[in-house]
Amino acid sequence: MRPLVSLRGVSKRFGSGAPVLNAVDLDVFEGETLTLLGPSGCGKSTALRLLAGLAQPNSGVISWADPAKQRRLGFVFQEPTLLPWRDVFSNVYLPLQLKGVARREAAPLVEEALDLVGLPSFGRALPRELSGGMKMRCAIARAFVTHPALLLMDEPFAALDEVTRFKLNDDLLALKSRLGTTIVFVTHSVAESVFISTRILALASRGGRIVDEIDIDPALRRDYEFRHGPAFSDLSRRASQALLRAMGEDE
Amino acid sequence: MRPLVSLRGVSKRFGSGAPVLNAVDLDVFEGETLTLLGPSGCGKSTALRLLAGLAQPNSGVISWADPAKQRRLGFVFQEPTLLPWRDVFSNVYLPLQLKGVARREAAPLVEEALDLVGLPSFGRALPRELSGGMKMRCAIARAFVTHPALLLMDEPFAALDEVTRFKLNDDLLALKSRLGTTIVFVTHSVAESVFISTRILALASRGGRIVDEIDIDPALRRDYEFRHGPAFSDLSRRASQALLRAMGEDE
Amino acid sequence: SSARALDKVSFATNWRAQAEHGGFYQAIADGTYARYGLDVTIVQGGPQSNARLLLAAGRVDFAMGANFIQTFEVVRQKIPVVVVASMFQIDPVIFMSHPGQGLDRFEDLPQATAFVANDLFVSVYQWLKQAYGFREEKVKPYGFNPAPFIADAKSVQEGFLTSEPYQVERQGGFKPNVFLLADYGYDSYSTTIETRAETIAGNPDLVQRFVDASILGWRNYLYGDNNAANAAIKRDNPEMTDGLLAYSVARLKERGIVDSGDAQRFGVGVMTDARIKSFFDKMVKAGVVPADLPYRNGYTLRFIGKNAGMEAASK
Amino acid sequence: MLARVLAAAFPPLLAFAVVLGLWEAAVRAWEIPVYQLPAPSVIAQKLIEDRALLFSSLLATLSITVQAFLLATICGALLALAMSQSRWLARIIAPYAIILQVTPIVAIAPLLLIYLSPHHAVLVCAFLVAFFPILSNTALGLASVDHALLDLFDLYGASAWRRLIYLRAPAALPQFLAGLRIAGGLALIGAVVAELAAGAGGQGSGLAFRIVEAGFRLDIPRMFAALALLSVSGVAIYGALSLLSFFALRRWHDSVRERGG
Amino acid sequence: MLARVLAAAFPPLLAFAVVLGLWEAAVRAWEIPVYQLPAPSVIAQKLIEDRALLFSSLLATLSITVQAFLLATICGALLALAMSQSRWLARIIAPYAIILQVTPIVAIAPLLLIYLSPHHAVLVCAFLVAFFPILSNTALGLASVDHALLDLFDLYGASAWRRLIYLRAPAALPQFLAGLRIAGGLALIGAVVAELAAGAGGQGSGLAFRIVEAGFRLDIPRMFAALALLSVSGVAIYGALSLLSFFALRRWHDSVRERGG
Ligand SMILES: Nc1ncnc2c1ncn2[C@@H]1O[C@H](COP(=O)(O)OP(=O)(O)OP(=O)(O)O)[C@@H](O)[C@H]1O
Ligand SMILES: Nc1ncnc2c1ncn2[C@@H]1O[C@H](COP(=O)(O)OP(=O)(O)OP(=O)(O)O)[C@@H](O)[C@H]1O
Ligand SMILES: [Mg+2]
Ligand SMILES: [Mg+2]
Repeated sequence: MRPLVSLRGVSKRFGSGAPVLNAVDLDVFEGETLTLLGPSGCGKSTALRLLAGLAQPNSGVISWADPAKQRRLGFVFQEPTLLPWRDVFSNVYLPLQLKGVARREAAPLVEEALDLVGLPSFGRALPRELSGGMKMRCAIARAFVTHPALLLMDEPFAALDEVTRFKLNDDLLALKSRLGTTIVFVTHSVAESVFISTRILALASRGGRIVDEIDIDPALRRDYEFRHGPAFSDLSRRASQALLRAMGEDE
Repeated sequence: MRPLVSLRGVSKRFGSGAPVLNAVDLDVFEGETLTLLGPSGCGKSTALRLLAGLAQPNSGVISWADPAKQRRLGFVFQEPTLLPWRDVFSNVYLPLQLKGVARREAAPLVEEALDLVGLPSFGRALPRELSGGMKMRCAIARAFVTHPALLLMDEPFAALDEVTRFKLNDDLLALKSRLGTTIVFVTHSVAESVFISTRILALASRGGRIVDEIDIDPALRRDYEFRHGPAFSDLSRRASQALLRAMGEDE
Repeated sequence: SSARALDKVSFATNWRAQAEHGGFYQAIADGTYARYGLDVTIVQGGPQSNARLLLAAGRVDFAMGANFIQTFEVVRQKIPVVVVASMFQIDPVIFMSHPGQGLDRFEDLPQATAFVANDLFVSVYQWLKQAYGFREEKVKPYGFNPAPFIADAKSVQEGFLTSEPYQVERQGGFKPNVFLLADYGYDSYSTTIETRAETIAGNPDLVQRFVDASILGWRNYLYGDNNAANAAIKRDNPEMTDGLLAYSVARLKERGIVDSGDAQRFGVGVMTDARIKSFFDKMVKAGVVPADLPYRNGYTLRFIGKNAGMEAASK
Repeated sequence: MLARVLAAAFPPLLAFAVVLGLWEAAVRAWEIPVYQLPAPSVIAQKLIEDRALLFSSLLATLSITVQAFLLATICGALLALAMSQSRWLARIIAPYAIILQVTPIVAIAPLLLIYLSPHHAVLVCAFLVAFFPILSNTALGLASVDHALLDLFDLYGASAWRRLIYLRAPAALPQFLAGLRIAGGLALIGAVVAELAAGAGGQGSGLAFRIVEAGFRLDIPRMFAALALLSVSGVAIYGALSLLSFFALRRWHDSVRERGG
Repeated sequence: MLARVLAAAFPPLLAFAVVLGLWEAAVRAWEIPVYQLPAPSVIAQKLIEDRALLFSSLLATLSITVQAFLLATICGALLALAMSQSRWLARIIAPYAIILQVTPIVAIAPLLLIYLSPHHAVLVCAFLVAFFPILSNTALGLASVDHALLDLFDLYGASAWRRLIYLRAPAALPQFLAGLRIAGGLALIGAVVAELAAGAGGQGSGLAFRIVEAGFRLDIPRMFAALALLSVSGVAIYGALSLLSFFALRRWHDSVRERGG
């Protein structure tokens, strides 16, 4: 695997405060599912924004192996970020519309994405008529609809019940194996991070230093057995400990 | 225990759609920690808003045993709902200010609440300078600061990492035992619901019917042992099954 | 001359159509202009319009001037516009006061609040200050609505002899004292015809025809059948009433506004160097215009004094 | 729907009736002369007497109003769009917009008449009065877009044009409509003032000259009758634009939609 | 800071210089007579020659402007607050605000003069011109509060007053300030128009009188010099109000703050 995009010595500060990210080195490899784990406020969202080019580093370089892929991004923001005047269908259609795809042509893709997140009957609803979790699912559908090469997801399933969440975990993995999508994932659920990713990075609460790295065999089958097996518990414990270490504490 | 507030035959619909809650009966007892569990979009937030008097039922009655307590509410909304022009301190101070408490007098209470949620050094920050989890913690501090008699919490910890989340679970329980607060809690984490509550209700995905009720001995010590003990696993399994049933599925 | 195509000519007045423009409407209505080979269009003025600028810019061929102070200003600004005739021998500008309020003599007026519009304030009023001791601090704005004057018995107001006293009489319920400034030494010509210097140089015949026909129009308006002209005025200005038109015409005749003094000897429209010099000197003394102004550039006497229109006199 | 409109209209109408009643009573009690303040009954009577003249004048004024308003809407919105494209452009354009706003049209009308026909001069003047609020409010609306949504559009590499029509324009709609509500009345008063300033040469057929001439003739009841027509037109324009706002925004904007629950 | 202000001011100034240059060139090339359109150089010369007179007139106009603006701000904001308290009240008040907006001040100025001194009549007229945009925009701002925040205040049983000062007022600040930016120019032009309609001429009179006087004297360069002063004042007022907005909102409002990162 070669890095799709890499951060080298990237620092980011806001205003005159201490840097949120301080000389961070990070590679995202083609086809992997990388989870960023770290305490609240440690800079995970900031890192995703830098990867997406929505924020510029104060120093360091962000380089893409294939600049064409840089244009094929999907991003689920931490907040739903829907256009309040558009209904669910049109919100999901937006990325395709921005690429010039006609509505008629896009409709099957949009329907598919809405099916995936369990909102097939809510196409005509406005964001304000949705529950918190439904808004977030709408945002997820919007990110899926373009079949991105790199999918950045900032706590996408935090507002969802466990059943829906598990289902979406499965759907995400299926999508990934079908399309070869690279995923960078932020989650607060240690279990989710283990279930979904091929690599977990734990970020320190200050400066975004990578405290720990856990590799998980991509060949593992992510299914009910895996979730309830001993390897899963083991990895979960390691990830929990990494998180604790990241917070500057230890059990 | 006597009901602090009870819903009798309460229905709620939006516009001309199917009712979100259909003839729901629900009691909230003094001193309990009641968790509502249910699939995304099943009406949990709506139920909390009805309890808080922020929405009116289309039919049915909501009655309070002691109307004075109706005035002593705290509510953590599903979204942070901060005033964007106020810094963190002033946002947390707001409820006290609305009750006419002077800033000087309120300061220790605000500081205490900020300490509790781990934002002691962010008093001067504006909401837009906070990460998603930090905004939510600010909202939690705001709900705590008035020492409410009934605390309604809508997925308050969903945006937080597990370590912070566990800590806040503990803090919430401590606060509760100190002040005797009654809590109605919405969460998507089955484990959290078991850890924190004395009663769990599972709501059906349509109509808000109560599919299952799980009582948990309030006398249990909610600590590390509990979390890793067999009773916990057992309760968690029951709650998961209730959730599945609520979704109209079964394992 | 009927075989010849008519020359298209436009004439800008300085106000909405009224009896004070009667002669020009008459000349259109009774075919006098046509007989002189002219097809005249009247461009009405309004409170803010500036007929002289339209003339200078070539939008119209002739314009009506209110008084000679403006003519001096034109000279001062070196605008190539020249007065070729003056339809009124007497400027009908007046002051009015409430009777029986100690304001019955002209000398009493300076002590009263004076409702004066801006254009009068910067011209005639400056002379009144110098000649009669009127005071600037007494001035309140006149917005072409006499209500404030009527409401304040201790005030005076400017006006036109042919117009304002009528309104005040009818609406205010009293007959105001009327002081025609011309009776107190204000000897400007009024309702002048002006044109561009280049028109005079290039087409003097056109100018002559317009002047002659307008003079005839005035004659006929005052002493002939003016029904068609009045109808045209009312068409242009729907607010105009028969009562006011009749009143205005009566005042024009009564005071010989058009045809007294020199006009009786040399014809309507006449102007004389002596009278213009007299007026110029007064304005210089009042500080309205500088003494070294080559004011003679502002007018020409070559088109008038030919007794035009006298033959139509039916006094 | 109709019942709701009627219910909404009732209290203001009642209040209005009370105001008229008080006015009538005051004029009678203090015997205020008709040339200072005519009673509503006198005005109403005049309105009926002079209806033909007044309504044809009203139509003339409203025709200018509508033209000026449409022109102002188009130009204001387009200029605001141009200004939203670049901060430099905005800084370069803004001063001229302000200069147009603060130039008294009574002063420039005589000059405009040199180059334009009276009809066009009136239109330009009325337009000048109405357009700034639209420009200014629309510019604010276009600038006030949620940064998170801008990020979203950046992410998908949206072209400037698509960003404008799919994001900035809808987001600016509420303020744009508020600008229209201000400009509606201004277009009307602008049409009146413009007619006074530039309406020479047979163009003075609108309400402005009715008002000025009636004032000059001390026919104050007729002046008030004309003013009443203006007022009613103004309120009607505002009402129509408010309805437009309501229907354009009620699905999503907090300023008009009902509070949930 | 200073450097940034200068950098921001440079492009518009450059553009302005270009405009003036083109204007000068056009006037010279086509030999446009000075009474139709004076060249900038002629205007500048006039500005210098007549500076004493023009500046004292400018001061008089600005004094009215400031008074009218403050009055409009206070009344507009207070009325908007009153209207935000109840939908009924809003419906009852709104028509009168609109009537005041669409009443031509040339019509009512003579009647005002019966009861008021010219100074106060001018002030009232200028006020009438400026106040509606403030009222209208502030009312929109007060109405546009996020419903989630209203819920929060409901929850804590906030009194109407506290809801106003802690929620509606700050939330309305951006639109209120936008209203001020519109009203600033309107107060200036209102002062001019009001002076024309109700002001006494002579010493101590404002720019309006100078403009009319210059028009009467056909001293077009002086008229333009006065207009130039008006324009500069208008731009300065707008600039000052924009700065005020910027400093009041930059910490939190998306319309002025820098985009993150
Ligand atoms: N616009 C901003 N201005 C100032 N500080 C900011 C800004 N955005 C983020 N920060 C700060 O940067 C830090 C990291 O923020 P970030 O949103 O990346 O955290 P996070 O890891 O995503 O946290 P969470 O899990 O709570 O979402 C926080 O301390 C926050 O206060
Ligand atoms: N204002 C509204 N208008 C129309 N429908 C609404 C409105 N608010 C909520 N709903 C509908 O009510 C249902 C329940 O919403 P609610 O927010 O109570 O769900 P929830 O249980 O809190 O879900 P989540 O876990 O996703 O937050 C949803 O189907 C939603 O579409
Ligand atoms: Mg984050
Ligand atoms: Mg919810």
